[in-house]
Amino acid sequence: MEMELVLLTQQIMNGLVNGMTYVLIATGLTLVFGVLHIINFAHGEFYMLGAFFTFFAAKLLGLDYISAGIVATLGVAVLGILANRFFFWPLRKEHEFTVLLSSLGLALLLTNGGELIFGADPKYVASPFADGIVPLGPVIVTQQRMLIFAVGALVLVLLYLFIQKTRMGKMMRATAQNPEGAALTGVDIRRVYTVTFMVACGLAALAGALVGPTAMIFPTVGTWAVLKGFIVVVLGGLGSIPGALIGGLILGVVEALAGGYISMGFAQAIGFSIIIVVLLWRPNGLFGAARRA
Amino acid sequence: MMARFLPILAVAAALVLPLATSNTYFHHLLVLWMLYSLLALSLNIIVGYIGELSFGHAAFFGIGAYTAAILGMNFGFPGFPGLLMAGIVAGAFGFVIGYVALRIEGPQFVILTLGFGSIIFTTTNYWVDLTRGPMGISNIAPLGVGAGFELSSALDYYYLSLLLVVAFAYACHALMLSRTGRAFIAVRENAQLAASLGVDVFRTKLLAFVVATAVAGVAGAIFAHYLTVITPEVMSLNYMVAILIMVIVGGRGTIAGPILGALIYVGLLELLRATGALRMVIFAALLTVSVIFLPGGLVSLWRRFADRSTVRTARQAQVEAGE
Amino acid sequence: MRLQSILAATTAAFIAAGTMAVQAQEEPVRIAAIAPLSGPGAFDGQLAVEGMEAMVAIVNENGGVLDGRMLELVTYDDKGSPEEGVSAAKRAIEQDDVDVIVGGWFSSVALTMKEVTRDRILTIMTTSQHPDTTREGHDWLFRLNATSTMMSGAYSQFICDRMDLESIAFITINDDYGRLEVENYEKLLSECGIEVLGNEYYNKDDADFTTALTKLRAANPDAIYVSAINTAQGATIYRQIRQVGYRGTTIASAGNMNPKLVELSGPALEGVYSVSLFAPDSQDPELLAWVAKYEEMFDNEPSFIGSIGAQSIEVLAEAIDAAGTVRDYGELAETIRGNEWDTLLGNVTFDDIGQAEQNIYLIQIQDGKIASVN
Amino acid sequence: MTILSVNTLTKKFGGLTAVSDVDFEVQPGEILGIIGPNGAGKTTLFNMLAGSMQPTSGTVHLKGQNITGMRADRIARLGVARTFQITSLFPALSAHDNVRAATYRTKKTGWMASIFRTATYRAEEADVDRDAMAALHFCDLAGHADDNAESLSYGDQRRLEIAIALAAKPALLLLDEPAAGMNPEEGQRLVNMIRKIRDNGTSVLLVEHHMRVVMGVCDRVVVLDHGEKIAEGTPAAVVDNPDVIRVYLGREAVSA
Repeated sequence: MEMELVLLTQQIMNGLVNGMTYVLIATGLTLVFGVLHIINFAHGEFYMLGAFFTFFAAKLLGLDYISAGIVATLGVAVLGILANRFFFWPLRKEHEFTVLLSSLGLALLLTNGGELIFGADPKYVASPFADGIVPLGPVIVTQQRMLIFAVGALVLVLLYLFIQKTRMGKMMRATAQNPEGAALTGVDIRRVYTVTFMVACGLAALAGALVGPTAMIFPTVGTWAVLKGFIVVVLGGLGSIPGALIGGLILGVVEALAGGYISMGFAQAIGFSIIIVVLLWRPNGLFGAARRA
Repeated sequence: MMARFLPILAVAAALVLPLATSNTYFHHLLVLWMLYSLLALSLNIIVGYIGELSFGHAAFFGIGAYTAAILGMNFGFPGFPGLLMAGIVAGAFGFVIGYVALRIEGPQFVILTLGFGSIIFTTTNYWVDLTRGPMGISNIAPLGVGAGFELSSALDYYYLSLLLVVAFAYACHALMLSRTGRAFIAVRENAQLAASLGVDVFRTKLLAFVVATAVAGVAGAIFAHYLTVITPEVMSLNYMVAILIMVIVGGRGTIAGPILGALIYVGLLELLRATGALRMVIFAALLTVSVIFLPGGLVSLWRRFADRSTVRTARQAQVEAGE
Repeated sequence: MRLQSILAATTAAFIAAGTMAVQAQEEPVRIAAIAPLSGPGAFDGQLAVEGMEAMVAIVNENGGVLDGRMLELVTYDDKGSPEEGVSAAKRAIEQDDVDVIVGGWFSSVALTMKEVTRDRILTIMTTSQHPDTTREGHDWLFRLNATSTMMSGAYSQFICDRMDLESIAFITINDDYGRLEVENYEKLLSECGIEVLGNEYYNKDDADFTTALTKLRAANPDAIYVSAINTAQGATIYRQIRQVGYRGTTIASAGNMNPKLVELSGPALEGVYSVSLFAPDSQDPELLAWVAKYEEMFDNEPSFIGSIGAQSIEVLAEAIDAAGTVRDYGELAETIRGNEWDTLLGNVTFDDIGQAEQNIYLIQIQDGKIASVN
Repeated sequence: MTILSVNTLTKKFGGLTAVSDVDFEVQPGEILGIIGPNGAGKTTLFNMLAGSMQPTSGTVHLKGQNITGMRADRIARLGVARTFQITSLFPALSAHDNVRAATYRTKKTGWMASIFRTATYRAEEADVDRDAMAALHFCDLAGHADDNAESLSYGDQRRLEIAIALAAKPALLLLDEPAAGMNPEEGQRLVNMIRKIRDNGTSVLLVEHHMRVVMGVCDRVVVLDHGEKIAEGTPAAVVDNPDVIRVYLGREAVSA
């Protein structure tokens, strides 16, 4: 009985930590959707780039893990600006399917370009925290996963303050509610686009830098990331940052329990079943507002 | 005037096209083109006509393929009734999934269909007793036509799938000229207004979804008989994305668009084989460029051209009238 | 502007491809290499093709085959998918008219591809371990790797005799190969008194295994057997086994050890056993020559999968010379079956259904290197 | 026979009562106006009649048939057409196609008939074109038949909405603030049009706070305030009602 309880706690812990990974990936995705109403299928590729940039910053520049992660995050944030300039800003008046396909094209381009440039061989982002184990009573977690959890929580707080307190944050909120109206009241929509993509891509890269050391990285890893991200975003409610937090943690725990008590092979399908049930109950997700007409 | 004869010309060209060469690999590509055309045309009903984005369409293609394969292998079900059953089973799944998912729209609908697709994919992967799991079903018999005659060459499959593409394209054309089709478009353009005119929005969407999934099932069944192998891979995200690319790059909401999109998909990837490692990079670049510069799809090029010529004739008519 | 530059690049690529074709040697023997070159299996496919390239270079430097015909590798991407494998084989045969095919790195691809190539072209399957890859009725089909039944027979013998285990659990890829492995080992290991405490299947796109490993750890087996073909997933599993706090023995599945895996897994693989056809510390002169060539041409380290690719080329080249023909597949197949071939992995013979019989080595990771054990 | 009869219709949102025990009737060939200040419950009432909102209690009968709480499309199929407060069209379609889509209710043939080009299908399609052109003519939009709806001027768009509703050949037409955003000249044009619609045999119910339009065109008026009916009668009678004057005092000159 005691043993069972420890196992349950351990699986819930695993789920929460994995869930925080999902939260980090989903936050940028939900931001881009919430502010700009864009479904960005290339979001996972920025996650992939974050992991690879960390790897190369450590290898080529000789940086330690933390500095490499920071350099990668900033580097990918700049790429986010470019991606917006060439792939999203020009299509701002087009149908949502067109924008979605453009982002799919960008995703394919980055995955296959990544395979060409980085090589197809899997890589490992070395982190001093990767294998260190923190015992929390009978339950154990690696230092790296604790780091993911802590940074994830910090980032969410900072992002919340940024959106609520800064001038740019206010402009983003105004754009989210009504882009035409915001433009009329003097919001520089172009800057909102730029900053939103910069922040979102930076967040994806940060996730890549943090999650990188828990598994191997390869150029197609972004597909996994964007799928998880989407599930979380829809579960929590499109555009809602608290939704991404709760949605990510729920998905993590559900998958962990499904994997721990049913079968890991079904974890993803069970995750999807949860989404279906939630969406049928609340079509706009747990924290979602009604869809703008 | 031209537009009237164009489809007939296109069909005539498609009929003689394989005779240009005896290269069976070319024939193989033609079969893939036609099967993908059928699949893309069916997805177009959902994406182009009722305006929802389904990411689960490949799953119905897979359901059709597995139905035909399993009926053929386990129950000795003959070919053509098997195709019909594949359509019915895929359509039935479409009905159930559509019945649940079509209550929701927009990005949430995308994720719901993605979710259903993923569940079907996982089930296929793990229900080894029925589907043989990840190794798939191989040695599927070629499509029998009865009386011991069966479709054996790529050419046979090309003409069969061409027939279906032409029939379905015509059905789509007729749809757009019918009261039902006007209801589809009304739902896409403004569901609330459509309802106020007496259109049952949910039932209309469901009808579209069931037709689309049933046709995808038939395409899958032919695919299984033709390749003689089917694995859960055809339900993966790669195939979902591929079909979507065909529809949108070709031109959603049109009939020529998805067929053209399938041609581009099959043809371009084949041509790009020469570029080796750059193949997928160039493909992705061309895809993105085409989306950015031709948001309406490739058929919008034709429309641009056609519009210009209409304007010219109108002006000529004016001039003539003036004289 | 952007459109123009992309068009220019495409045109350039086409021209380059055209020129290469013109410059090619007169009537080379063209070997189709059908391998996963994109998607999750891309790295393994790359290692395979590199191994073949290195051996092709060696053969060509020694004057090629049949009095001066060079070998030429034509690569096709099967994306690790059976459907794509069928398309690639069709293209190789019908469009490009290649002389022989080397493929079948994954069992699912091998099992479907062999129906397309049957009675049309001589085909060598490589790393696929599924027993059904070689079956009666395919006269021109050969497979180099040991079947998983052969592998597990040898491996379980060792596990039973030399590793002091009372219980074991499995983490297994959910595909034909993985399912067969579990089936074999559950039977073989139970027979020698090792209790099987559990098995967890994972999917080929999974990236985190902590929940499954936590579950296995809780069952507290003496050893965990990891069945993983894909290098990235393998390395992740080995690391995560340690990260969930499991301190028992790790056993690596047969035939899936490569230097990259060792490098990526770090300390987690130290002391871990596996079995392989490839003993990297072998002093076979042909192996040394190939390793030297490989290291000269490529950045990766020579691997088992590469060596099997090389072996396919070696057997083909020697058999073509011995038979005096490429296109008379009946004759060539007879020759391959009727002789013993001295290759970089040692001597190999083929039985009636084309299954290779060759040495299986027990290997262990020692100080971050793959070493053979006696 | 009474076209529409509304009995003790009530809508509550939580503790708030938006519409409370409202009764009225619409007779054949009548134009009924529903007026009231902002927040009087006009829109809620309208939405309950059109089927886009469920009443809390009370009933609505259309030509004797109970349609209380029925879905919008079913009410529409029984012969009720409506317009929307915020312009609602099929923006990417031509004006002609907008109106053609609206003939849905009165036609029968479907996809199968069009695949086989049956005689019924051909006859009906000819009807569709004729009905659509007639509706466009009626609303002075024949010249814009091939223009995209989104490219029309605001006034043309509002009239296209009415054309769409008319093409459905309704027995009862519900107009939700049809004069919103119109200048006096356009308003007058609208008044004339509504009269013509009534003269062609369609009953009209309109919700409006433009007094000029209401007074100019309505046969009878129902006045709402805080969800309750405070007056009912001819425009002239209602204007003199002291309750109505009190409600409107200081907001808008009733006779303006």
